[in-house]
Amino acid sequence: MEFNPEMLLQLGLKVLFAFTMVGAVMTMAGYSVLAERKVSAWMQGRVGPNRTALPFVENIPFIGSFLKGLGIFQPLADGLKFLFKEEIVPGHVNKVYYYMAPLVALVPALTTMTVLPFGQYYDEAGNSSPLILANLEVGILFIFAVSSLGVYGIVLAGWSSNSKYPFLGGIRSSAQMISYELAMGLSLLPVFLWVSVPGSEASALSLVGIVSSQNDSAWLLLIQPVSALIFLIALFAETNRLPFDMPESETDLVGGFHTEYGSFKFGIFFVAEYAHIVVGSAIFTTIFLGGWHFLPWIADPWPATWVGTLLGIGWFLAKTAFLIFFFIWIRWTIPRFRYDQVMSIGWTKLLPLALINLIVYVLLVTWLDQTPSATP
Amino acid sequence: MAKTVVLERKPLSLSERTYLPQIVTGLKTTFSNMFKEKATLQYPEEKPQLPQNYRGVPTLVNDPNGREKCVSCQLCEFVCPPKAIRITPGSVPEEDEDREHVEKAPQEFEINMLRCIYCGYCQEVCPEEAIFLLDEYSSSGYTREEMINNKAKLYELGGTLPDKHYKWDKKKDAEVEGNAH
Amino acid sequence: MITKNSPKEHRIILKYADDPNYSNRLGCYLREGGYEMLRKALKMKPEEIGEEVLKSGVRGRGGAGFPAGMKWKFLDRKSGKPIYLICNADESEPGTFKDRQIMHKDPHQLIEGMMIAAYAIQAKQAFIYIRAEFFEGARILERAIAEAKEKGFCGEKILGSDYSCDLVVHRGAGAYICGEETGLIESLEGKRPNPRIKPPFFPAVLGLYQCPTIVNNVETLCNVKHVLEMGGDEFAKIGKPNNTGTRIWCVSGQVKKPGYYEFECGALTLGEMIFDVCGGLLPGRSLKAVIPGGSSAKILRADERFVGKHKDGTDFDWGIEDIPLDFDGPMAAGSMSGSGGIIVMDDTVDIVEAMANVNAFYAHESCGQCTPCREGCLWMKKITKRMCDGDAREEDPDMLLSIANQIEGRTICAFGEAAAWPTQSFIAKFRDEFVKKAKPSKRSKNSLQLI
Amino acid sequence: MISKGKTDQVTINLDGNDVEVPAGMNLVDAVALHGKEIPHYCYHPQLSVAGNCRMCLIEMGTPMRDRGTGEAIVEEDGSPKIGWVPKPVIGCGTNVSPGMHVKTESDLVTDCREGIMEFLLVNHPLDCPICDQAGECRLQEFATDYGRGYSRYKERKNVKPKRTRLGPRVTLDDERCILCSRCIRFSQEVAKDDVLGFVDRGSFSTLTCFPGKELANNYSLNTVDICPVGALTSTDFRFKMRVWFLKETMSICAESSAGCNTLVSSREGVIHRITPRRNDAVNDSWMTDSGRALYKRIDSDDRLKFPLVDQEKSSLEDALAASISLLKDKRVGIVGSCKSTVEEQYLLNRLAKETKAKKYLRGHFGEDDGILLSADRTPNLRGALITGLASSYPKENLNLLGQALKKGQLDTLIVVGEDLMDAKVDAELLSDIQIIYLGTHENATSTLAQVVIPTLTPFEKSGSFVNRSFFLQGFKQAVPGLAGLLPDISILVRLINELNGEAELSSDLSAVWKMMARSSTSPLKGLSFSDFKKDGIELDGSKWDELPFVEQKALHYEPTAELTTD
Repeated sequence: MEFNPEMLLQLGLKVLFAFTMVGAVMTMAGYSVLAERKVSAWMQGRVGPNRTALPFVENIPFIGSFLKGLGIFQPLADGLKFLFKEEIVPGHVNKVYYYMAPLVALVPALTTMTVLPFGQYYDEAGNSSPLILANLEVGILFIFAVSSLGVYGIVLAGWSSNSKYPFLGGIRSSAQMISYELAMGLSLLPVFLWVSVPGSEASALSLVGIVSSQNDSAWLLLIQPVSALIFLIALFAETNRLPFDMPESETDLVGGFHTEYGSFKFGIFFVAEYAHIVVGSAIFTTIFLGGWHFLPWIADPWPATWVGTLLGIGWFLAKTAFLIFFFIWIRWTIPRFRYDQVMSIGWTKLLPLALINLIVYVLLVTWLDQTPSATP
Repeated sequence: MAKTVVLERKPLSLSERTYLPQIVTGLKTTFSNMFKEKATLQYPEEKPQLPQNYRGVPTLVNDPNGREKCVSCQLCEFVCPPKAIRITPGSVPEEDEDREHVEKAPQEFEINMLRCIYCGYCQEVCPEEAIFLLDEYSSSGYTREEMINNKAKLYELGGTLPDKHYKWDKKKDAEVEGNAH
Repeated sequence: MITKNSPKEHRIILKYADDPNYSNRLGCYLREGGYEMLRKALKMKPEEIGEEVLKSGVRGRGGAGFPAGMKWKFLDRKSGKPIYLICNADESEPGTFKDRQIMHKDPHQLIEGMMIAAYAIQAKQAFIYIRAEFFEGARILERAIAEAKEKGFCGEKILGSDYSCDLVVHRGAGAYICGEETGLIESLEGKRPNPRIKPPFFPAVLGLYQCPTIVNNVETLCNVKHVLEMGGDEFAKIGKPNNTGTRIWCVSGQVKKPGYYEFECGALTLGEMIFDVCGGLLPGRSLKAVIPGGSSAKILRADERFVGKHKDGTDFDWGIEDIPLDFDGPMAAGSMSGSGGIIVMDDTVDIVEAMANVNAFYAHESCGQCTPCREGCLWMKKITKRMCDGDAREEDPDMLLSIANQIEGRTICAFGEAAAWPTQSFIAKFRDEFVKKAKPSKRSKNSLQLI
Repeated sequence: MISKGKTDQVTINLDGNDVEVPAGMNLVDAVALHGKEIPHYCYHPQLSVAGNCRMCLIEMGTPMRDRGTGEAIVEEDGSPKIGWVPKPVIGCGTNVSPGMHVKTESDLVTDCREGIMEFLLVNHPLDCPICDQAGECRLQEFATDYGRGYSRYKERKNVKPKRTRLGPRVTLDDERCILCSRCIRFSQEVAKDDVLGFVDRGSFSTLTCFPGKELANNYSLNTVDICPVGALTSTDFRFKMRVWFLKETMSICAESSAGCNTLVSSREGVIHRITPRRNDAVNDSWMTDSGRALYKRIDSDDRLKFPLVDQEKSSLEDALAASISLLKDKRVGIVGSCKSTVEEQYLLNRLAKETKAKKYLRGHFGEDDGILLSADRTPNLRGALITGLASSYPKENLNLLGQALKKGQLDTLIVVGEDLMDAKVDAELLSDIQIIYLGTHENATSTLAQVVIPTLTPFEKSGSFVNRSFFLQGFKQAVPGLAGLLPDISILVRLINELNGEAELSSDLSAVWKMMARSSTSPLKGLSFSDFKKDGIELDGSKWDELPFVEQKALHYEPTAELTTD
């Protein structure tokens, strides 16, 4: 390829952008942990982390103690703790895969966000273009492809630990992933059917396209509630969150796949799990909650300047944050399913439901297509 | 014997079978819990109000006259489930006029707080009411040896407790007075 | 109550006791025909004497009232071991003082009776085990024996016959329990007078030094002389069937003339004894209770009725005055004639204090060998003493009764019964007085208690 | 149970069931054969009957007989009419007779026991927390069965002397005494040292020594064992350890050839006391005071704790290697020991064969007390005869060894435990030869030895002894041996295996016994260690009847040959 300074600049920008994204997602993951602890505590009548403080910051009147009470610095302490903990590797593990597993778990979680649009910016002309690392035409397929790699981390951890509980955790995890990915994929087909305009050049599988289709119109959540529900449930299963946390399942499997992990390796698993949640929430926001767009049927009220960009990103983050809260909320509301229940829900409830949903929307879209006035 | 009554279970309605309404109810409950008053005690600043029968660190106590009560019967050592207690028995020297009639006292008395499970069996079994689980609950140390409380430490922790029996004093009185025919 | 013709004393054993011209020297005894019966006995076969004694029906005067002839029959004569005769002169039952009189006033009568008995059972050695406190009696007996020996009435070749039997006075060890047959034997052997367990240590088989031994009371042995003198059948006519001969009754307590009186068995009633013979109660007093046979006998309350059936099937319904004085009379009334020590109590007597006295005696005299008597007697004493000290409690009468019941019948020797019976009967008959003692206000607070 | 020389059996009726018991047996023992217990304090099967505790009161009756004809009176249904004794009788004072009826569980019997229990406790100080008997106290045991649970006794208890010194080894707490008189009867009847008696009377009775005497005989501690309560205590064991912590191991006393059966009580590898174990054929229930003190030798200053080569501390492996080099192709002599176990003596004999060694054996003799301390002060002289280690009766000195040394017939000498100087061997003779010393303690010989291999005391190993009556009795390891040391048989097996180059012997006790039991001429033929580890087996010792055994007539022992007194 010919050397092009423009390309170099683009590349540099992308790298910078990528680091920022990783930083942002990691930070969000860290604060999800804090949120999890805080919300858990509140729901249980407790206070939650309120002890960590940075020197000097702590001494700022009012604000210092407020931040301390919120546990703002807790993720920092947690991360440092993981770093400084003694590195213990049990003697019986398969070392190569044992070390590999946490990385394999983290990388897909971070990779999926490259195709995630999270806002838009306006040029001088006031035209908007989406904020995204890589605006893939097949964004959603990329997400499916990459995020399902995450299970390899868990399976690898379970297998390489050479111990019963992790092994069981790994097995369960892989079975669960396969079971729910099917329903998840099927639940999204009607969405793309709905969005794509027959004969149009714009790819129906582009996430940017999905977001813009919801601008100043109904959110897909309202148009396709069943799809949204199935996707949400499958999302819980995919992220191994309660009530589907089969691989971890501390009541029957001690710690599940990460039983034999400690210190920073465990920390990576931990971050990966929350990164999954963050990314999952972001995807749900993108597809069903109109991304950075304001509210259904209401045009974005913010100006077409950089202020609007920031407000859009903020609005996107707010929706994502609510979903993260929803994840935690569900955790303390619904008890864990039994393993057989998980399987049965996936195969006998969600999959048929998704199929029926698909057929209904295929018929609906076909009918609508034949009626020109009703074209979306 | 109670008679077993089999209750017919009502079949679930469709909405109930999706469980979604129930989940929504549950979500409401958990959400409302977030705004209730918190039960947490901010420990180092706020100390808990200990109940009367609180079982803290086991200690040895003196009688109101400041004399050792333990007679090293070793019942606590025997009953201790984690074998945390170790007593070296000894006798009270006959020169000890105030206590020679008790005859027996521990030479050494050790409670390993790394083993102790605070079950209180030792207090329950003690025939002399010499060992008590008092309200000390935070014991700490830098080495394993520090966590083994010896006799001096145990008496320091226990101090003197009121006692209405004066069992051995009565014996002493009878001995001094004598009551031969 | 003065009855009309009260019966006259019939003195056999104490015939010369109060005769001012009679002394306890041998000469005096020989003057009245002494040692003739011994002479006669030595001409008889030993078994014949035993037969006579059996026929006479003379019962032991020590307290239990067991027929003397029968006792001799149980003697193990086949063992080849030497046979011993012991005279039980350890008279220590409170209220009894008859043997003392015999020994002081007519010692030769006892010696003659003993030698006849010794000959009858073919004893090689005879002992008089005399109570330690009777030092005067012991001195008199020793002198009498020396006199008798000199004349050949005892010792080697008695009265020229082939029969030899030495007689020795043994001073007791100063304990009531030494009067118990086997305790006496132990004491005689030089040990603590701990009564032996029966079986196997029946004295007639395994007595002194593990040899066959007969132990008889002073009065019983004296009677042997008179049985021989009268002949068994003739002797049996004195008194009543099964209650033959005379008995010496020792009356003490609040009567005008306490003392010893010898009557034929059944010749008079308790009432006649108290009100006629002894001159009645002190002026202005009324009868409260009587213990008819020494302190270990059960007490009889003055106002109770004794109803029951005799052995021959006839009914009786007695007041306390109507109880005939023989072996069976007091027995029928629920007590016993024991050693014949009648203790009379009038209305000035505090029953609880009397009880405390009795208990103190038994607590002091218990030998301490077996558990129930050792611990029970002292416990009862402590309770009654406390009651008298003004610290009585409501539960005390039941407690005393329960302790006594735990002693009775469970001890090695009869001391257990002797200690339990008074308590049992005192509480059964005077429970009201024991209950009355329990006044909560009187209890002193400074009593020290051990756990 | 197989009828082993059993006497006539009679049938008695025990609580409504007809049971067979040996004729004339004491009722307490007879009832125990049928799983029932008559509680008792003063009764002891090996002492005379005193009948003073009254705890064993039971109801008893015998078939009635017509006084005139002597015929049995029968009830209407044809069963014999039972004449019940109106009062309860003491079980210990009653011997069984045919047709006797006994009630051990009736209301009256229970009432009696409860009454006696209460009486026993009224003046008892109830100082179980400081009483050494607690845990093995009959008073505690029966108080749980028949005690009231609270006291009705509100009066003041009697005060009696505590801590009375009865003798050098026995301390008396008079308040706890229940006056059962077992100790008095033991002193009179078994120890034949009548020094104990009661003074005072009633509840104030007090056990004491006769004026100017003390309980100092060599059997005084047996009174502590038979004391059913904590009145008599061992001065040595007093306040040292509660009995419920003690692990009891069956052992045999190694003091003399009497071979008393013992129980070694230890806690966590430390021996606290030794008590006799009942064996009616050997030691009844007794043992000597001196035998009880033997365990103190385990920790004595002169104990050999590590192997020495040329008097330098070394490892066991080096010491064994040094021994082998001293034994290989040398003229060897072996001085065996009558204190070794049968197994060790057998292996030593094997070693002697392997090295073609000359064998010497030394006896240890003292005064015979006619009870349980025999003149032969070694536990296993007869074992040496049986295993072939000795062919003649050993003497106190080793003159034959001295002669052999004088003639220069020996290069190397293996000495097991003995002190050659003490056995009248001239020390100068020993300077020319190499000595391998196997023993538990230091002595003059061990200080001369080129190789010293420490061995274990009988408390630290298992094995067997043959006592004066040819009873083969096994004992078990009571406490672990010193760290780094091996049992004697392992050392001997190692030496034998190294010398013949084949690892044919195993140091396992049962394997050694398999080998010993193979010989058809030995009295040990066909035996295994498990056959006699509980009760001893009497071996046929008639082969050695003519030997001049030094033991005199004693408890359960009759000398076989008349001894010439000189």
